[in-house]
Formats: sequence, C-alpha cells, structure tokens
Amino acid sequence: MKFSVTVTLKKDVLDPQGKVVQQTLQNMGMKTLKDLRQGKYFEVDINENDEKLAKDKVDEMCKKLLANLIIEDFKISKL
Amino acid sequence: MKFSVTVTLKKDVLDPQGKVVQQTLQNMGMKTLKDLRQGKYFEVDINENDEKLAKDKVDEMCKKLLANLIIEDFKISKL
Amino acid sequence: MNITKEVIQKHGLTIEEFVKIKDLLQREPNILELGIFSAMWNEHCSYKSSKIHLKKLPTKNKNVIQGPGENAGIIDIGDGDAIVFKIESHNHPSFIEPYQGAATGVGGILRDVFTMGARPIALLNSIHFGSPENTKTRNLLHGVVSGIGGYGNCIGIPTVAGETKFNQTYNENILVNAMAVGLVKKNKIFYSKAKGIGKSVVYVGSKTGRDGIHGASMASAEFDDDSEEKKPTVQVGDPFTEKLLMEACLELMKDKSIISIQDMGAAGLTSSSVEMAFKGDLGMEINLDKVPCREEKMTPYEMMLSESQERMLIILEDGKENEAKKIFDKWDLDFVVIGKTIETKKLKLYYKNDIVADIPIEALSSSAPQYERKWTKTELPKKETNFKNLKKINFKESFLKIISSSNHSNKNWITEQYDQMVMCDTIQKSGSDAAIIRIHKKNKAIAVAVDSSANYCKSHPITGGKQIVCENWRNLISMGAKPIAITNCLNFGNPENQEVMGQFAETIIGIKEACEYLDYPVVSGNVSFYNGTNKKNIFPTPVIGGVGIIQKPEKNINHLFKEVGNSVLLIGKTFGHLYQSAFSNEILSINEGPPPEINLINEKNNGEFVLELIKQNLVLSVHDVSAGGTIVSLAEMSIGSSLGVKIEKPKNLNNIFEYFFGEDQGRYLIEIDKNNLEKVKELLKKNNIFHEIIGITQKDKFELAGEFSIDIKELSKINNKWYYNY
Amino acid sequence: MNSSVIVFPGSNCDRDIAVALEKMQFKNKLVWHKDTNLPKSDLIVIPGGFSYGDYLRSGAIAAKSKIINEVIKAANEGCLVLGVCNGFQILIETGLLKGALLRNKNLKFINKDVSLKVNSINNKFCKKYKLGQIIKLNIAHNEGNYFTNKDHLKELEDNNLIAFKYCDEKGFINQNSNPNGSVNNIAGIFNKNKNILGMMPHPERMIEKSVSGDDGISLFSSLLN
Ligand SMILES: Nc1ncnc2c1ncn2[C@@H]1O[C@H](COP(=O)(O)OP(=O)(O)O)[C@@H](O)[C@H]1O
Ligand SMILES: [Mg+2]
Repeated sequence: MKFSVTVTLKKDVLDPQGKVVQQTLQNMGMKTLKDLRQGKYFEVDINENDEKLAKDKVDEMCKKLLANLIIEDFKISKL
Repeated sequence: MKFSVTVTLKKDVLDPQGKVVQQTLQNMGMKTLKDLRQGKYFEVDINENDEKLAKDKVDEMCKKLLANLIIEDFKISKL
Repeated sequence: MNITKEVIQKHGLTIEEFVKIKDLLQREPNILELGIFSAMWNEHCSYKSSKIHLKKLPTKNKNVIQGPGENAGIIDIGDGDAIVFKIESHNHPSFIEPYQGAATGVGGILRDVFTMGARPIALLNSIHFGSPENTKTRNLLHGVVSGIGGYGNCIGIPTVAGETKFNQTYNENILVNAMAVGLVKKNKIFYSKAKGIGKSVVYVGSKTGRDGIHGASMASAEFDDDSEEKKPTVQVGDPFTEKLLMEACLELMKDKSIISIQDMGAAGLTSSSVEMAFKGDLGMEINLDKVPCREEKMTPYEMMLSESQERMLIILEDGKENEAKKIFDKWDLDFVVIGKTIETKKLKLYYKNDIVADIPIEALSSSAPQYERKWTKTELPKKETNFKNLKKINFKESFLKIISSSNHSNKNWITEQYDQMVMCDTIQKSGSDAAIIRIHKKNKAIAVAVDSSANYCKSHPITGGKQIVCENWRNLISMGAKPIAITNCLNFGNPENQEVMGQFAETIIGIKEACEYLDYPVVSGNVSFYNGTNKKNIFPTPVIGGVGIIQKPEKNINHLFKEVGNSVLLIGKTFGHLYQSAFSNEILSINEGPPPEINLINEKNNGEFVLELIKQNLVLSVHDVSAGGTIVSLAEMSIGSSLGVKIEKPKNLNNIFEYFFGEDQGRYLIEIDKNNLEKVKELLKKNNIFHEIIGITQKDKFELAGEFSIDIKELSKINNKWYYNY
Repeated sequence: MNSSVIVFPGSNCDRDIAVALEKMQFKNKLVWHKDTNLPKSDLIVIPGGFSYGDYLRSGAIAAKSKIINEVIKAANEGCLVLGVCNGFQILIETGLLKGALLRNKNLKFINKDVSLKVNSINNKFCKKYKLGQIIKLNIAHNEGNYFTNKDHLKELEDNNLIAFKYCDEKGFINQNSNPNGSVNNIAGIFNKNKNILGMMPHPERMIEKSVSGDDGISLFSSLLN
C-alpha cells in the first residue's frame, strides 16, 4: 500500500530555502508569483492490507522521524 | 491561486537520502516498510485568475528551476 | 540480439574494430561481450590515441615510488611517509548535470587514492566554464561548485586549492578536473595487481544500479544536438556511502588480508576485473547472480557496464573472508564474494548457471587498438599587433577592469563553499599560490597547486605545455616548497582531427621538456578527448597538478605583504610580452600572437634562488608573476594583507602597459625586510640573478607613482564583487 | 578529566576534536554509535561532520541511534555535553537543546573564520574567556541558521543562555556580521542548567597559533577543572 507524505515548515517558521527559490523565480521574470514555501515529499510503500493500520504506521513514522514536530507539520495521503 | 508541486527522482536514479531514511525506519522497528523514496515539495501561490494560465506558469517554473529534468520528474496539482 | 552495423556504432566502435574483435574471439561476440569490448576499447580506458605520446613523458626521479600505470602516482616524502596523488576529468557528465557530475568526479578521484591505502588529505580542482554572457554558464558554475563542495565537505576532506576560468571556448563543453592527494606509510601501499589462483574476488560498497550505463563511452564521444538523449546515463553520488567505504577499506588495510584492490571507476565491474587480472597475468571468473543489485531484473549487460559509484573490487588472501566481512558489516556496506581468480587468462562470466561471456583478458587490454593518428604542427604565430601606441587607453581603468573581471576576481565566493579546514592540518588555504597541508602530527608539510593556460596552449602548444609546468613549479616555490612531481589532465578536442592531435602531441613535447629540465616528473594523469561540439573543439587545455615538500612549515610564507617600509623586488627580466596576455584579451580584445617565451635556464635559476632566500629566512612574502602581469600580482599581495605599496616606474621606461601588464615568465615578486636588503642584494649579484627594486610597502594605499593611487579597501571591493553580482 | 567523543557514520571532525582534547590532557575515548555503553566521562563531545550524510534533516538520524539514549541519560544527570556543528544539530534533534537549525540564509555551505563575542562566562565552558571578548573561530556548515520562537529567545537572552554571538572584528552584532541568518546572531546556546553547550563554530580548529589561530583553547581549558 502506497502513501505520499508531505512535510512542511510551520507557518511561523522562517523558510530560507523557499524564500531564495521564490526570489530566484521572481528575478527570472515570474512576476505573478506571490508566495512559495518548500517542504519535503516522501513516497512510502508499506506491506499492510488494512488501510487504517497502514496509515497509522505511516503516521508513526512521521512523528518519530520524518517530521520534526517542533518546526514542521505533515500530511499523509493514500496513493 | 495555489498549487502543490512534488518533485521526485526518476525511477532508476539512486536516492541516497531515501535509502538511509528507509534503513533507519526499519532499524527503528518498522518491519513492514517496503520502500521509501524522498523528493521535494513546493507550495506555490500565484496571482492569476485563469487556472490554465496559472498552471502553465507553474509548469514553466518546474522546468526552469524547481526540477532537474535529467534526473527528476514533477507533478502539479491545484490546492 | 543481432549485432548490426548500427549496434556496433552505438557502442562507439568502428567496423574495423569489430572485425578485430571477431578475429580475437575467433567468433561473433554476443551483445554482452560487445558491450565489454566497447567499454575497454574506448578512448577513456584504452588510451588508444594517446598512448604513444604519453610514453614520452619523464616519470622518474629519486622521490618517485610509483609512476603512471596504477590508480595514482606515489612520491616519497621521507620519514617513511609517501604522498599519493592523481587528477581526473569529469567534463561531459558535469555539463549534463553539473551538481552530480562534479560530485561524482570528486568521489571517483578519491577512490583512486584510498584504493592505494592512502588516507586522502586534500582535494583540488580545475574548472573551466564558457563565457559569463553565455546563458548556461551561471547554472553550470553554481552546480559544479556546490557539487564539488557537497561531496568533499560531506566526506570530510578539505578542498584547498584550484583554479576557475571562463572562456567562450567552453560554452558547450565545460571542464571539471578533480585532484586528490593522500598520505600513506611507504610500507603500506596497496596495488591493483592480482596474485594467486583460486583467490576470492570480493565486491564491496554500494549496490549496482542502472547508473551511467555506457558512461565511459559517453565520455569519449563528442556532444551533438541530441546529447539530450544521452542524459539518463548521469550517476548520482553518495558521499556518505563513500565515507563509509573509505573508512572500511582503510580499516581492512591495517591487516594483511588484501592481495589487491581496485576501485570501480569508468566502465565499473568490467574495467576493474580486467585490469586486476591483466596486471596479475591471470584470469577471473565472476558469478553475476551474486552481484548486489539495486533494481530488479538487471541484466548481465547492465551489471557489467553500470557505473554506479562507491564500489570496489578486492582480492583476498585465503581464509580472510569472515574477518573482512565483519569490518564491512560494521560500516553497513555490502560485502559479497562474487568470483575467483583462475589460471586461464580469461574473463568468464556466469549467470543463471550459463556462461554468458568468455573473453581472453589480453583481447580486452593489450590487444586493444592503438592509433598513431595523423597530426599537424602549430606554427609559432607572428607578432602582428603593435602595442606601442596605446595612448587612448587609460592605465588605471584597464588595471581595475582586469582585476574585476571574471577571470581575475577574487574566488572567495567559491572557496567559502568548500570546507578547507577539516582535518586541522591546513596551514595555507586557497588564495595564495599553493595550499599547504601539514603531515598529521609531524613538523613537515606539502604544498599543492593546479594550473592551466589554454590561451597559451592554443597559440603555441609546445610553449604552452612548457609554460604550465613552469608556472606550477613556480607556484610551489613561492610557498617555500621544493617541487617534487606532477599529475596531469589533458583536456583536448577530437583526436581524429589532425590539428587537435597535433596540439596534443606538441603539448606533450612541451610538458616533457620542462619536466625533464626541472626534474619534475609525471607520476599520474588522465586524458580527456572529444571535448567540443559539432566539430568545434575546445582550446587545448592541459591541467598540471603539482606536489612539493616543505621541510619546516613553521617558517611558512605566502603572497601577502607583511610590514610597512619594506622593499619589493621583481626577480627575473621584464620584456613586456603582451600577446596572449590578460591585458590584450580583456582590454583590447586581441587574441593573437605567440605566448610568452619560456627560458628554462632562467626559470630554474630564478626559482632555485628564491627557494634559497626563503630557506635562509631572507624574504617575508613571495608571489609569482602570472596572468595580468606585475601590476595584478602586486595588487594581489596588497589585497588581503591590507598593506599597500608604492610602486616606482623603472627609469628608462618607455611603455607602461608593456612593463606592468606584460606576462614574461620566470618572474617573482618578493618582499624583503629593510634590514636584510643589502644581504639579499649581495646574493642576487653573486648568483647573477636579474632583479629590479619595484616598490616599497606602505599603509593603506596601492599606488603607482605618477599614475594613480587607490585605497586598499576600495581595491579589495573591486576585486571581490564579480561573483557576488553574477 | 575523562572525555568521550561519539562517532557516527559520517562524523568527520571526530579525529580533530580528539586531537584537541588530548592536547589539552583530557583522557579521551572514541565511542562508536552502535555501542550501548558509554565509558565513564566528565565530558561527552558530539563532533562535527555529516552524520548519516545529513540526509533528511541534519542530525535527525543520529538522534535516533542507540548511544544517544546514554548521552541523554548522562546529560540529564548533569554530565557536561558539548555539541559542535553537526553535534549541535544532533543535540537539537534529541531535544536536549531547543530551537532549530535551518539552511543558511544564502543556501550555501559556508566555511570561513568568523568573529564571535563571548556572551556568557558564568558556566563551565566559557569561564576562561572574558565577558564580551571577541574571538576568532572557524565555521563550516550548511544548516547553521539558528531559529527559535519568541518566548524561548527571551528565555535564552534573560537567563544568559547564549554562549556566543556572531559579530564583526570590532564587536558589532548586526546583519552584516551574521553569516548564516541566525536569530539575534546566535552561534551557540546552553540548556537551562548550562551543562550542555551546542555551537556551530569549531573550537577544535583553533588550537594552534601557527596553523590557524588559538582562540579555541580557552574553551577546552575552561572545562579542565
Ligand atoms: N596524461 C597522462 N600522463 C601520465 N599518465 C597518465 C596520463 N593519463 C593517464 N595516465 C595513467 O594511465 C593510467 C590509467 O589511467 P585511468 O584509466 O585514468 O585510471 P583509472 O582507471 O584509475 O581511472 C593511470 O595510471 C594514469 O595515471
Ligand atoms: Mg582507478
């Protein structure tokens, strides 16, 4: 069973990477770009038949390792 | 108008990060984890009313900067 | 699969070469065998166009332990220590994917050094880009620099020196050359030569994926308009795994279990197995079912030609498998016995209980084609431009324009992205003429530098070849090091073009002459041909990497002025040669004429004299005069030291441009303590060394008497801004 | 004094810091990350480098290793813990120190000598420095941009928990003297009990005048007694 996980910085945490990427794009002429935030993306394949159970496992992975909950939020979707 | 962009490594391209993260999770006891690949995630907010036009802009951003098409693929979705 | 003309061509082989393969095998090869031949017979592995020329290079002196022919060259530095070093190109991959191309270039050259048992202690690089106006250049520059840093920083080896140049000739074909330097105990050197029959052949490191299948062939083919299609062959580097592999190998090497060891570089498993067997005059049998694979359903063809990084092949003494495996387990790396050495001198590959390839080792190595390609001489260009009448040109503006140009700007923007200090033995970081690395826990050091000058070599390859060797030698001397030996990376265009082949042959003649005269032999190197696009070849760009020894590093000097009120002397004669100079190029946009002449006798005398002055503690700072001429070198001595200088025009000066921008060779600028001036003058006279007193150090101002004066801070700003604004 | 330097796969300043400790007469041991026993130590050092390649987030994976539990235990019992560069990042990921280390504001790896102002000397790590002293150390990192929330920042400032701040040669602390974007120019912080110090600059790279400088020595000598 496959899931996608996105991990993004919390709103009040500064995102230096996103900011530089945004500036670069704007300098390249993308005048309509208003805002850009950068995060991480994971594709997780898990050996589990029960969707609820599988999702719980992925949730655990996020909390234990993939995201740093002090500064980051995460979101899981089934693929 | 907001879009999400995910950038992932092409299939046969080595993903050293994903590999180490996967091993770590397995060592932490996640025995059912089969595979994990890591990518990048962007949230893009763009000043544009026409969806088609907006998406084209984001597509251009991906091709010009956000993704390296030689080793990466990207996907755009409306948020 | 049918082997058609097209298949043969796609493998970069000619029809004649294919006929030769059939002769050697006495049958048609299968597709796997064809792939193996193509990898071994391409330019990159076989040196088929270059071998007869490379043989001319001097390769020995009393310090050389190992010359060309192994993974890297080795020199003796005394006290039981030896230095292992080599330079290698990663040009084509870096143009396609600058970050990964440059990163894997660094990874590859590091493996060449630690394969020999040495712990790498320094990295250097020489990178050449197209003109800054070219739209691709910026991305390539950013990608390459962060790739070099990304790999070296992560693995924890300081990147301490290098050179960066821009020239339109590289617009469609950049150069990325990486050099690694390692330290080994003289009696603990490891070689690639196999020995003994029935010994285990072990695969260690990363798993094999479909990376860079046919990368080695790619590196030997020109780019054309569909080079886009060749893109999927780029490999991704994993410096973390390389660090583990390095530590694991060095740990295993403490013991006596390794017979021979070889990294899997270009052409991966194929070239490493064939090379080990060929050097050991025996054969090798490999069971491909055992090869650790990253992807499912990999074919024998893919396994043999994959260029996945961070892998090694080891031949072990009997019974050492378990002990060795423990070490690789500790570092979480694959360790698999995949075959054994055999008496029959063949490469035999097995897969799913079938023999899938069976090729005589000699057919792949010593029987590989060798070409004596036709070549044409480059005549010494005439001196056509008249530089006497430059009244309309403003001297100060020209000077400032040069030091703020892409080629002559301060490289801090680059070097700050490299960890130069890790390992804590960096005495002199980049920014001076050479870097100085202390031998760990000893009061001894080495100096290292890389150099090239494509404009000179393009104009006249023999002179250019001599010139880079001399410039490199001078750079080491300027740090107080005794130059010992060099490695070289020969970046050229298409060798099937007679003019290019001529540039190659004559550059080597030049290198040879200088090396012989200076007792500065070549101990390792690499040739990169086919640099260019659609029949437009790059300027010939040989790159020289040199290593010298410093016996007493505590007395270390560099190019920076030290005190106010000291005399600055110019050693060596100034004729005012402006052809091919930075001034001529950047200010007048004139690219014609011959390069400055090399007088090896003066070169050697002046260099040895400067070294002696340093030894006797009679100089405070030294800088050689190179591109840009005396005025630019003086400026470099000021910038960074925050000390100025008042430069006096020599009497009888008739052309200020020729005098200060001329790029005559064999010259040094030295700062002499007031109290030592008489003594130094005496020595100069006694040794018959031509010199002029050119200025006096002073506070704050960089000044050319009667012309201009500028604040050092201002000068420094001008010299610093280019990269930050690009 | 007994010290232990923890070695993770990918650590690369372990030897450098061991050399510095030995030079200062510490009895030092290198401890492999798979070990479960920590030798008895007065000081634990987590060295710089790229543990686990800095993959995922720098320090994140090392913070899940076996030995880290022992480090946390010792730290909570009051043992002195020093994390340098990647070691600081690891301490942050374990939660022993609060805040986050983000990418440098210019998104580039930065290696250079920087000036630092010693901001707190009433602790075991900095007592041989003078308050306000300007020292020169070397930084080498990708993610040294310290960030924390307002409350914690106030706590750090109010309780003297900031060890060093980036400044210029004259001691001015401003955006121009901030190499990586750290909030309030923070280069190193303590935990509440001041037995844990995390810092981005490398003191072990400055222990010899003739090589690079010696402003790092006082940090090690402070720890000696
Ligand atoms: N220009 C050169 N000058 C001297 N030696 C060279 C040169 N080019 C290659 N060599 C030597 O030829 C051998 C094979 O080179 P190469 O195939 O690049 O090595 P590797 O297999 O380690 O990549 C090496 O020992 C190298 O030092
Ligand atoms: Mg090799």
